[in-house]
Amino acid sequence: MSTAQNLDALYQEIILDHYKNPHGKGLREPHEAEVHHVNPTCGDEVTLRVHLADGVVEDVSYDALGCSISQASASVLYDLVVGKPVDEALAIHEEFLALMQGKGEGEPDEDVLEDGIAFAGVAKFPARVKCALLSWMAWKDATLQSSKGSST
Amino acid sequence: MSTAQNLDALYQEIILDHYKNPHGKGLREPHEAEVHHVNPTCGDEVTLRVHLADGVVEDVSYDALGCSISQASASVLYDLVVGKPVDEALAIHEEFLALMQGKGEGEPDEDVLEDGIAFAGVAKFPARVKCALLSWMAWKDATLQSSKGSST
Amino acid sequence: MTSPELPGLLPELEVVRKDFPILERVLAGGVPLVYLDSANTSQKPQVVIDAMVDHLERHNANIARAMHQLGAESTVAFEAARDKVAAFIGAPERDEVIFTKNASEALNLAANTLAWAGDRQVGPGDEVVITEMEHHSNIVPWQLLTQRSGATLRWFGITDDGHLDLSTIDDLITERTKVVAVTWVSNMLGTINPIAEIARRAHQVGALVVVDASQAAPQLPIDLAAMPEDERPDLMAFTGHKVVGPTGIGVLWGRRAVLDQLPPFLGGGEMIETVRMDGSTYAPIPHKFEAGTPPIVEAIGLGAAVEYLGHLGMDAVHAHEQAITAYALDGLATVPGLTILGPTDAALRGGAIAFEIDGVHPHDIAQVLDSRGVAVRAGHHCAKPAHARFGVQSSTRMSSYLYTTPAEIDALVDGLEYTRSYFKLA
Amino acid sequence: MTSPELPGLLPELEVVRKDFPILERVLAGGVPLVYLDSANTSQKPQVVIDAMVDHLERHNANIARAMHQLGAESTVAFEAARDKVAAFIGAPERDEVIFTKNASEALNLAANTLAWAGDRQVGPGDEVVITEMEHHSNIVPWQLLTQRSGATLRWFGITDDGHLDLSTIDDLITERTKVVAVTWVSNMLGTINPIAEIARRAHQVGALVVVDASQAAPQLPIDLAAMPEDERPDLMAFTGHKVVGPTGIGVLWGRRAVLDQLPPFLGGGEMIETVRMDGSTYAPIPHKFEAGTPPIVEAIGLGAAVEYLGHLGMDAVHAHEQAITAYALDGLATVPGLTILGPTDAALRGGAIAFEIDGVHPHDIAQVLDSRGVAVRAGHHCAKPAHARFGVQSSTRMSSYLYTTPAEIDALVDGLEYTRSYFKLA
Ligand SMILES: Cc1ncc(COP(=O)(O)O)c(C=O)c1O
Ligand SMILES: Cc1ncc(COP(=O)(O)O)c(C=O)c1O
Repeated sequence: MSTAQNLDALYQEIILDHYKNPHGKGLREPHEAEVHHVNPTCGDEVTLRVHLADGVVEDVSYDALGCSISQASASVLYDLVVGKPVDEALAIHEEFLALMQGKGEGEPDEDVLEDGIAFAGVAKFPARVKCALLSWMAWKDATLQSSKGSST
Repeated sequence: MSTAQNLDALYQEIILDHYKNPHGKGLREPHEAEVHHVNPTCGDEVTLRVHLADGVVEDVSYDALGCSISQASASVLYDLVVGKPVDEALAIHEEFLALMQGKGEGEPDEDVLEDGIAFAGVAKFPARVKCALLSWMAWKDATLQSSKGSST
Repeated sequence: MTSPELPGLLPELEVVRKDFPILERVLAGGVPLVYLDSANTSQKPQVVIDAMVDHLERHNANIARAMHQLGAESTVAFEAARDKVAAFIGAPERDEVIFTKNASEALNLAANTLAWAGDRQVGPGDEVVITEMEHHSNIVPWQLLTQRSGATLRWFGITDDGHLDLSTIDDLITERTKVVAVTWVSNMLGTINPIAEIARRAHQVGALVVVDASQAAPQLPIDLAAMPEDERPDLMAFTGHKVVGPTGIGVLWGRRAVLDQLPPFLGGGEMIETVRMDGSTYAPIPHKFEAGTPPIVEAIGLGAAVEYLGHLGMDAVHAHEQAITAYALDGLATVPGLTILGPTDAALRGGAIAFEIDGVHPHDIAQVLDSRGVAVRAGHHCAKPAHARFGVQSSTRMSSYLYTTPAEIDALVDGLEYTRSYFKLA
Repeated sequence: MTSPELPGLLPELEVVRKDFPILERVLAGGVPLVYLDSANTSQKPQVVIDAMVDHLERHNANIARAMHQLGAESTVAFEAARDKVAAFIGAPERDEVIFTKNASEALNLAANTLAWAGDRQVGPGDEVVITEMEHHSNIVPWQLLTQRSGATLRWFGITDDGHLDLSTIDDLITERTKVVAVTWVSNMLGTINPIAEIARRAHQVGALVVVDASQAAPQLPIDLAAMPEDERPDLMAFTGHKVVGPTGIGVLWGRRAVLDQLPPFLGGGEMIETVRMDGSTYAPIPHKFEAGTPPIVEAIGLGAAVEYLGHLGMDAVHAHEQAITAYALDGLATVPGLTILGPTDAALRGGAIAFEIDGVHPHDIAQVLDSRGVAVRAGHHCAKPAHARFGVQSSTRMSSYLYTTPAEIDALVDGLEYTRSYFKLA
């Protein structure tokens, strides 16, 4: 349900800030895996690369076309996972996923999700959950691909 | 609409008599054309032959599987067209068709249709009109085929 | 109508009947409706009609694509219907439920996609096995597939007492067999087929098992997830209008792995991932097979329908059907000159009972019954080969459902007596 | 809402609006619904809903096959719906009207049957011509056909101002062309295409002309019989839910001679003449292409829908659409940073208007509008190639219909101003 109040819950300042000034945007070398994900409903797209080294997420670089929610979420993803051990990053991913799928009932843990807690309002808009998850799904896909790549 | 009264209008004695004792039934030689028609809804079938000579319907012979209406109508067809000039027989066909498609409003001409007027009640039962017309349509088809055949 | 006390009848049958507005219908000449044509299409409870009306009057919007409130409501209702259908058949995964327009489209979807390049493509030398007791909708698609692909069509015959002749199974199902398509319950003979046994054999040779559940879904509790995997169909079809739902909606359930292997059927709308002029990629199931705007209000109606059946309990519905069928078989046995086509043990059959009466054509029987308000079907019931097997062209068929009372069966039997006297049979 | 006096508006617009129950809907936060997503799906007048309810509550039965009173009533109602649809499009023959489940199925029916043996079969060396502004439902079927048959797919491009680029027509439509498939009105750009001119050229080379009338049928008066034969499409598709009818029903109209040449599409049910295990023969049109139980209650709803449009008069509906569209184009032009994709002359276009606003993504625009009750569509509207042509991935689209008021357009324009300020655009 979309009213003026929860419009503000959706478009929190933090989200709009990330949207205007996305962190980590652009495609960079080196990378072990690159994926391209699409939201078939609206056409939003992300191309995303990961660079892992010694079990740590060294870099996540991306080029994204999409709405404020999907752009801001890629920026927050970058902040949250770069520099973290892969295991820890995957745990953050789980936490973010749970928040998004909680229909707005979830209690986000600010220590884990930092700016990501601003997305709590998005969970109340089923049509927008996919926007918030686009880059996160791409990141997980790329991470699994590159972990597989490195273990062979 | 089917009530006890118009059930009797449908199943007139004449129709039931023709049904029990069909005239002209069986496939005979000679014939110039043979056709096979099916009512796809119920599966009723007729195989029908015509023998024309000098522009006259010399014989109509048939083998039919079907309900009382379709059987009786083949029998009445036999009575009405055999021995008649083809043109006249086709005119009778027109008259019968008009009666059947008149939704029960038509005024049948007994001089032309003889026992065929008993089918006036059938026209009130849209689902049964096809039954009454099965052999008549087959006859017209066969007659046109054999006229074509003879003119070449 | 007062009903004799039969064990197995639905509790509070008269209350259940009140759910179905059409059962109050009075026909020409003031006679009440006795609807015994439910295998053809079932009647609809008020709750199904109301769910559709509420959607059309308050929530109507296109789905998936629309982001506004009506669009969100419509999408949620449509996908909730998928969940309800998945629960109704015990689908292992809800995304394995594909909405089609009817059972026929579901079966054609299977047969049509098997013709095109893909892991399961059927070609020359391959064989497709069906049975002589199928509905045309489970015959013609396979004829088209085999004719068009150069494969061979083979089939199980029927025994004199109306069962599948399984004596030929090892001859019919071989390593050449790519597909075995069989009806769970026959719409003409009423026979319940041993689909578990057939599926086991078919799976041994790696064949795809397609089950037509059009007559099974209305009557039998179905729990796909609970079936042993080798006995579970790979694809299963049924139709909305026979399970107290609306027309315009059917279901193809398929094992994910199989659906993933099949190429797309119809193209367009939301079945895509991306479209460029020089080529497209496709969405995952279920959307891959749902081209264009789906039957939205129909899916919502079907959801309400299977929920309604769930509240009654499919075990209770099945017990009711069996009680009525046994009562009907007994009643019909009292009519002189009447022969039943198909099994005569109610425990082994569904609720469709086709019969002949010596000396009266099925059309004429149906017509006389109709003048007394009794609605049955006369003809080949879209099962010409099964009729041909018994040397008949057509038959009369009565078919009951959860709202049928023993008194309605009495009305049928009385009507048949009357028919005999009307046509002056000794 | 009080409406400015615009010439061309439907007389008694407020009374007409009362026919549509959903227009009374109040959304979250107590805001009234402003429905501007009619190109996606139209809303339904009470008379359509009532026709469906009356059928389900009083006349429901399967058609054709059932000989009892309900069956006869249902069959008459279904076939009367075909007559009404035939009258709506001026079909030369009522039997040329085929009921499908939506426009997508109708277009796929055409593309799919052209793949199989028959007088019109498409094969290697043959060419199929479409356009860059098609809906996915008129692209993907032809991609599948050409990929599967070894034929070549070619297409018209789009000019900068949103028209078809016909300068390449003689290069595109040649003696190799077997099919030309084109939309009458674009669902994204709004463009009305010169289908008469394209049909003339296509017919000169003997190609089949397929017209997607999904957006034309709701808005333009169509009289097929009145068209010169060389300008008349051979096949034409549209969809029920966009002409104030229900979902689950679409229409393929086809010239009898062409439909007779096409092999069957889906098999089963009443599309047969006779079925034997070793082969079947098929019924004449329309039944040949209507496998299985058709969408009966949906056809009846569609019949009521086109009758409703007929009572309003399609000329009046078209004039209303043009008046509203012109008013909307003017209003949108006042919004800073707003660019319209497609023609900007209301006389040359349909009522769907796609646009961009510099600095705000279409999703975000639609979201803010939704919070004010204004329902528009954001995304690619199933026309990715047309978006790609203009270098965008998605757009916002408003689309009006016969019940749209100028005040609703004002609400949209106000909402867009608010959106700009919400996202702090200068
Ligand atoms: C131009 C056009 N063609 C085809 C379609 C497909 O219609 P449907 O989704 O009802 O099959 C649509 C609407 O979605 C359309 O706008
Ligand atoms: C056994 C069986 N299969 C398939 C069908 C086809 O169902 P529909 O006509 O809804 O496609 C029917 C009913 O007509 C049936 O009884």
